[in-house]
Amino acid sequence: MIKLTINGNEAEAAEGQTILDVARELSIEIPTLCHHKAIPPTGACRICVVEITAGARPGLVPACAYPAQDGLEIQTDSERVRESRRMTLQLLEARCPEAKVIQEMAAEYGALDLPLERKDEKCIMCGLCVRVCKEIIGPAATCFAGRGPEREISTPYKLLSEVCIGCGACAFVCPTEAIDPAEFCSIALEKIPNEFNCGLDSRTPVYIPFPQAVPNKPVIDRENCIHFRTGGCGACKTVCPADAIDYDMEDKVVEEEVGAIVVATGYQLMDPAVYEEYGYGKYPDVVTSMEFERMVSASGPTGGGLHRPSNGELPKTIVFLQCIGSRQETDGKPYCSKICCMYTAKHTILYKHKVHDGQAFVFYMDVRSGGKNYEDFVRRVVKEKVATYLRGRVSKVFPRGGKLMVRGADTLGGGQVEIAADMVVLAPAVVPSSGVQELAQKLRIGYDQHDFLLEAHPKLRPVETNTAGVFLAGACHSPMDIPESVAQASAAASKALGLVTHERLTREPTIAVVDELTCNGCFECENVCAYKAIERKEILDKDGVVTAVLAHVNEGLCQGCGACGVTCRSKSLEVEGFRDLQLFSAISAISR
Amino acid sequence: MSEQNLFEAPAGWLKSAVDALLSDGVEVVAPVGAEDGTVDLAPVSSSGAITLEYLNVNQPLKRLFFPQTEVLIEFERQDDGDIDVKSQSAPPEEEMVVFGCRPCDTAALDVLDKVFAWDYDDLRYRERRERATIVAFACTGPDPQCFCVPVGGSPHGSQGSDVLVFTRDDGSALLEVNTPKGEKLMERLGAVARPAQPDSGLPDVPDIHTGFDPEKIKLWLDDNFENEFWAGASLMCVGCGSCTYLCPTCHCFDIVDEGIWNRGERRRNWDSCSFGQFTAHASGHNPRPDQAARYRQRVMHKFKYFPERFGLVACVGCGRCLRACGVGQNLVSVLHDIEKT
Amino acid sequence: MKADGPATDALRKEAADLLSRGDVGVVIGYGRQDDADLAAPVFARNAEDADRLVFDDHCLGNLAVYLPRSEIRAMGRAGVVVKGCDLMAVNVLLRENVIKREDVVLIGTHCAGVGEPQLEKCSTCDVHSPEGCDVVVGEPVDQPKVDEEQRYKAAAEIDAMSVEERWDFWRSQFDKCIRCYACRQVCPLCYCKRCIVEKNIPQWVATSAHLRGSIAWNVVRAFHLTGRCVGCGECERVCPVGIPLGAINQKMSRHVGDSYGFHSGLSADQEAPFTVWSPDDSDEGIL
Amino acid sequence: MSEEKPKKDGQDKWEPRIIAFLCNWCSYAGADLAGMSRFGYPAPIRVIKVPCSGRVDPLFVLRSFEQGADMVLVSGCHPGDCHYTSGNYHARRKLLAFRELLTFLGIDPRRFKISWVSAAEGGKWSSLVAEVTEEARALGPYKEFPRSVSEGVSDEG
Amino acid sequence: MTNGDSVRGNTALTPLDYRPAKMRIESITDETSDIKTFRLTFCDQDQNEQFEFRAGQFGLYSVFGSGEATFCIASSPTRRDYIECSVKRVGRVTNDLHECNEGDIIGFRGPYGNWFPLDEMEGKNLLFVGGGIGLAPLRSLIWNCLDLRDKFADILILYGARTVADLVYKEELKTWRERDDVKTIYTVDPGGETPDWDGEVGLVPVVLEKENPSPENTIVIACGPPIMIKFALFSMRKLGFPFESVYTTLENRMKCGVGKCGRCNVGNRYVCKDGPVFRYSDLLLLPQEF
Ligand SMILES: Cc1cc2nc3c(=O)[nH]c(=O)nc-3n(C[C@H](O)[C@H](O)[C@H](O)COP(=O)(O)OP(=O)(O)OC[C@H]3O[C@@H](n4cnc5c(N)ncnc54)[C@H](O)[C@@H]3O)c2cc1C
Ligand SMILES: Cc1cc2nc3c(=O)[nH]c(=O)nc-3n(C[C@H](O)[C@H](O)[C@H](O)COP(=O)(O)OP(=O)(O)OC[C@H]3O[C@@H](n4cnc5c(N)ncnc54)[C@H](O)[C@@H]3O)c2cc1C
Ligand code: SF4
Ligand code: SF4
Ligand code: SF4
Ligand code: SF4
Ligand code: SF4
Ligand code: SF4
Repeated sequence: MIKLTINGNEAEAAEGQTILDVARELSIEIPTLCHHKAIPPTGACRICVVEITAGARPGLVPACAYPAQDGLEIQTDSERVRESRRMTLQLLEARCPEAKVIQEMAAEYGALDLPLERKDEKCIMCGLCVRVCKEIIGPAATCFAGRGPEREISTPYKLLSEVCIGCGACAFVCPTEAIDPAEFCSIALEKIPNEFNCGLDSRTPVYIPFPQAVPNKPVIDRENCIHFRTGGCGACKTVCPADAIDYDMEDKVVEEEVGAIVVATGYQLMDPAVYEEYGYGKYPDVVTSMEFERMVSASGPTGGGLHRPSNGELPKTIVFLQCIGSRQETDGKPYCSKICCMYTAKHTILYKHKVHDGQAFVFYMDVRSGGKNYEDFVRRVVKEKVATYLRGRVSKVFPRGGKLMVRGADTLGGGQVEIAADMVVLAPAVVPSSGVQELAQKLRIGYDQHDFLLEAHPKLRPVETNTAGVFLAGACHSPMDIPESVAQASAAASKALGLVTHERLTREPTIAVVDELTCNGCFECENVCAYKAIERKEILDKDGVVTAVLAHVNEGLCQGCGACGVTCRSKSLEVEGFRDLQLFSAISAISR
Repeated sequence: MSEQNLFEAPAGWLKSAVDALLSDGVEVVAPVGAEDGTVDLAPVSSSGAITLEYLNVNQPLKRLFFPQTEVLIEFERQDDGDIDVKSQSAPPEEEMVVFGCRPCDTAALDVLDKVFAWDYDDLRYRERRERATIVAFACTGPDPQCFCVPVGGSPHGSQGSDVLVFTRDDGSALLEVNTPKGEKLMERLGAVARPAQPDSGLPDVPDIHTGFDPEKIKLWLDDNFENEFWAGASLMCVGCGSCTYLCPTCHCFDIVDEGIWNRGERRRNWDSCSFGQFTAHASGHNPRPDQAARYRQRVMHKFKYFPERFGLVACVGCGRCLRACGVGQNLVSVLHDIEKT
Repeated sequence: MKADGPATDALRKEAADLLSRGDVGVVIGYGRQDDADLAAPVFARNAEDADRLVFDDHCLGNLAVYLPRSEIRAMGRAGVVVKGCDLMAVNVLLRENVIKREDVVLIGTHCAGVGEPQLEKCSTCDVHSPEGCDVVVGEPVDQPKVDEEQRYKAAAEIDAMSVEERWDFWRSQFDKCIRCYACRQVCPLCYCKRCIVEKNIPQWVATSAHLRGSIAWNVVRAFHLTGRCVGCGECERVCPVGIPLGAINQKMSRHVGDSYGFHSGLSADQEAPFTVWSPDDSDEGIL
Repeated sequence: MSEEKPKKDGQDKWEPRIIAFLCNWCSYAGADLAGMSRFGYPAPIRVIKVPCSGRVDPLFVLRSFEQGADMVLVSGCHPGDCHYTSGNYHARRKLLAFRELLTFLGIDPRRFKISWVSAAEGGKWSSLVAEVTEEARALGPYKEFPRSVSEGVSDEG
Repeated sequence: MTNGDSVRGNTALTPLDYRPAKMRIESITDETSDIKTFRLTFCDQDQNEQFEFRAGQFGLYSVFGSGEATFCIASSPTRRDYIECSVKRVGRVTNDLHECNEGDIIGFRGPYGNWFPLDEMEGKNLLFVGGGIGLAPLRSLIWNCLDLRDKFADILILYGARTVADLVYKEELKTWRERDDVKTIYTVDPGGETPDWDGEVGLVPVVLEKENPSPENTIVIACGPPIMIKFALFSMRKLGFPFESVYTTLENRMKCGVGKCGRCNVGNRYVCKDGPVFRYSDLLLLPQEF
């Protein structure tokens, strides 16, 4: 076992570990640029230098390449070390003023603003990209080209590379974001839009879906993954220290027997491009509320920076348009999307946080702010002049002189208004998640004409469905905000628990029963039952031999609709309470 | 009965007879042809509807006296909870004359008479029988399915008929009177037929080619209630009621109530020992659980039980069951098989 | 004695093989009975019995009717001689779980049509050669093109009448019905352990052979076979009073064909039209 | 025929018997609404509540005629609205096929109505009932159909 | 064959038009969850006075609109002011009968069939073996014999049911037990007993063998479910009872009750006319179709 000291801390190292490895284990920060854990170190950039004070020949050595040795004493942040790094950074900064990491490091080491001639580059010539391509990925699509100051990273003969598989490993390892394989790869490489950020930025094929994902682990998007597309690459596997990547894993259909199902498939926003007058999809500065939400989010694509998508400038004037598609009988959704008024009020506040001197306008039809403290919130926005609320509809959004002209009616103020805006934010109608119809059909639950899922009873059984054991929570039921979704989810959860924690189920008595003496076992009833309540029951003789397979009604699932009994030709199925005899008697009595 | 029992009638006698009876207000039932070529006995309102082109009428004679469905009683619930119960109304007073049935069918009436008068005299059956005079037509051309002779009948059998008619090729006929009822009818028809010379010979009896010995068969049946034979012999039988419903001697029936909320009627309907539910109990137990047992019952009843009980075979050899069976079950082949074993 | 059909020898051989190998416990086929026009069923239990089998144009019956019978099941695996049309009934029995494919051996016969004169259904038959059988015997038969209209001719003739005329027509027909249930018993698809007419709580169908009862019975029978009837024509053939039941079946077959594109019996895994639905089904005639 | 006898309550006008099978969730509620909203609808309609139009066995229609109905109406939720998701789709197939069959047999199809009435359509219900009642009156008693019990004499087959 | 041949039934009802007499339900007793006993009187007072029957005979009872069903007359011929029947709910008519209330009017045709050979039983020991609702026909005879008690020697009643709840005529069982001129053994199938059950536990044939009654000068009358009867007869053979002195009843389905409808026959015997009471030795000669 190797024993050494770093910054006075005693440490143990295994054979083959570098000083960098040991320091990182001790959580001692050593900056690196040309180092990548997947690639054997070269110590080329010399940012990682540390000082050996004892145990070997004293002096500066690159931590990434220098092996840990017994008795070494090391300082990682001595004056000598800092000096060395400063000098390195000064040169790098001059060469690569564009590289953000260099800028930041240089700032830290006071290596900025030196009177050096600046080049306009990002590349620090560490060669990581070349090596990763050759040593790890294999194709060796990139190489150093030219000499001296002309030296650069390129492809052989500076041609579009036929061998580049577009894996992006080079870009991935590049410390300064200096390389973009799209520039030299003969395969057309498309950015993968980051769904979570409404496509406002892009992501890699292996990625963590969104910041709060559960579990918070990366997934591979097979459609875009180079390995799955070409069989090559494998970069992620090589670099994963936990060796967690297994390309042979298959999607699995997991079957679970459950006693209850809660449907919480939520909502999505309707595509506002269908309303041409607002110019969504045509003018980049017209965005949806969801896109806006991501833009102002600190974890969002812009890191919370609000810029006009068209030119990156701060939007000084912003217009929020409400009810895009909502409450529109003719060409939209007749219902109120319920959440837009409140989130727009929130958005105006967020906007004001980002652009203190900005001006926000809200075109609305009615402000619907029912809910605890909601009205106060909106009042505040209006009173404190966070935004100017204009009651009326916008008839047209069109560009003029770099601005977006928003023309609308102010029905309270009277007359036409026209606002020259930098950005327009649309609040599209809330609609159920796509595919919900299929799901509903699978679960045999109802949905309304807008595909929102149907509760069993609007007042008495609001989170239950007509299929026993299936419950609803959240915006899949109707547009609703988070508190309401949570309330419903809690209700659904307790209903579900109520169901699965009891030994016995209570149910309506009006369910179907099978006459086993006459059932033919044709299972025509099984097909018609919307609730999958008909099961196949094996009838055994006393020796345990199956003598017949007959219909059996799962009492927990049957809803008593009676469709099965009508289908059953031999009349072996009847719904209690609506037995054939009862209906015959009714017919007879009523015919007098 | 008087001496004179043979009458001579010229061609066209049937028309005159029917017209005369109709004008007297007598109900006349005679063979009528249907579009599909079948001939059945039906009330006629003129002699024109009658056909003479048939081997035998499709449906058996029994249904005139034992209809396939008939009301036994009618009932009506009164407002005070009492129930008014009425017997079935008696058949019409007027007489009925039936023309055209064959000797096998009339012979079958003997079987029915026995059953319906046994101990308890079935009132409605008796009334219907009493008002009817039966003028049977002797068989001229029995087909290969006919087998009246082995079961004690004959194409010229007079059993059960009041008058038996032998039609000659020229349309004229010899009428043989067998009962006082027949005599009365002849009196009534006075002009239509004249007494015939005792020596005006009857036509020859046509041949029946099928033969077996019911005695022999009964002997076998006596010992073979339990026998593999039945399972094999009944395999093709699908258990419908065709053979029994068309059989002139089969007489099983069911009694059911039908009605609306406060009124209804109790009906007697034909039933058949071929049906699976015929003897089934509420518990699911069925004394005749399979078609073998049911087919056995049919044969046993006709050739063993009935003769034991009433002294005659309950089959008259009309051959209807052979013709009607949709799957080709053939009573005669079965009897031959029995005879052979 | 009529000459044996050309398929007879092959049939006997196949049946004898199956029986002697013990592959089946019984072969249900046709046999000849004296001079009868109808070849009656034969249940061959051993290789010698197989010599009683024939196949010729007297083989009218649909032997699939015997497959659900407990007596037959008790004999073990059953070989059954099927014409193309009979096979369709087997398909429905398979679909409805009445029989299992592994419990039957289907001995198909190429069939140019049966009956003297030829049955109406044979003139519009499009399955002269059965498909999907375990064995097929006989000489393949040319499959003439079938005129769809011709297939529904009997129904079309009645359809052409006015409602009143139809009522008169059917009333006179149903008046004849003696409720012998031969139509049901001979139907391979009327295999119910207890037919609805035998259910008396409530009494769905009056058992009396009066017009009301017979209308109810014939309506029920036709409706229970809607979407299932394969048009083998057995019910009409055996009806002892000659009610044209086939026309009703045709009418309903045409209805499910035209409305839902469904033709019964084509395979064992079709879904019966009354057990499925489509939102696009016609709303015509609904207020 | 009993139908033509004057009614007990002194009205001497013949009124048709219309038996209506209404699904609990839509049409019955719609009829209820019609009642509550005082839309009012003609009296001859006699309602039987069933869970779902899919519960209406086509044979109930026949039964109703046998028991004396002059017209039968089956009403359920509009397609897509079924409380049990698909009962009305099943009903649609079966009932329309059944009507096809009745029509073919000469049983007057005008005497068998099918409708979709939602819980909200009180107005539709009352106008529909008015309409079919008018039609039933115009058609007159359904004498042709053999009833379970006819006055006095029984119909023998 | 049986005594029924020598003494014809009450044929007062010939000629026959199937019209039932009206009877009023005087009272209804719940025997078990699915068996009720109905006490009936004729609506027509004359009929009440004229009506006669013998133990073992049956009638066709009808609920108008629902149909007719066959039940034995469960009351004794010695009680002349009413008749009783006990009905198990199994089908259409029995269901509807169970729905009837006191005061309702039902129909009755009968009495039909033969009866137990009372003359032959005089001076003999009587062994009644009953199971379940099979006690109904026996009850008629038991009361008949008890009302004429001196005519018979020892009387032993062995009655069993599946469970205590399935025992019928619970009050009468008590009455019989309390009498000192009858011996009673009541039993329920193993598992069918309740904590306070003070009778036997065991199947009827088993209890019978344990009791070991003497066949000497004894006539056995056994009624019950076919399976019980079958094993009881085995036991009887073991105990040495000659089949000539064992009587039982058959319940083949019937519609007319008068030998016409053709479904109750066992061989050439009609249960409705030659039965329902059969001497066991005679039954053995018939095809086993019941
Ligand atoms: C711009 C904007 C701002 C908002 N701001 C606020 C706010 O500040 N406060 C507030 O209270 N509310 C706000 N809301 C409303 C809030 O987003 C919703 O109330 C909430 O998301 C509803 O939650 P949910 O769980 O029902 O649905 P969702 O959040 O939509 O979740 C549904 C989940 O189900 C998944 N899913 C869908 N279909 C399937 C399927 N077939 N199988 C498996 N999974 C599926 C989806 O991928 C999703 O993860 C805002 C809404 C918008 C549009
Ligand atoms: C001589 C005799 C005495 C009887 N005594 C009694 C008695 O004291 N108490 C009692 O509860 N029952 C008795 N039974 C049985 C009783 O007749 C039947 O349970 C009754 O007829 C059923 O009528 P249902 O209309 O309720 O049944 P249905 O609805 O007609 O039939 C229901 C089921 O019962 C079967 N069934 C119909 N009739 C009979 C029948 N006669 N016997 C057996 N099964 C039948 C049917 O096949 C069907 O499966 C007796 C039967 C006979 C023949
Ligand atoms: S439809 Fe009827 S017969 Fe068929 S499996 Fe279902 S209950 Fe049984
Ligand atoms: S009644 Fe029948 S079809 Fe309806 S839910 Fe119950 S089992 Fe399913
Ligand atoms: S023998 Fe023929 S007609 Fe008679 S029941 Fe059997 S199949 Fe039907
Ligand atoms: S058994 Fe057949 S042949 Fe004999 S009488 Fe009856 S139908 Fe005719
Ligand atoms: S076969 Fe003919 S007569 Fe017999 S029940 Fe069927 S339709 Fe009626
Ligand atoms: S008619 Fe209907 S109930 Fe009767 S056997 Fe045929 S399918 Fe079954």
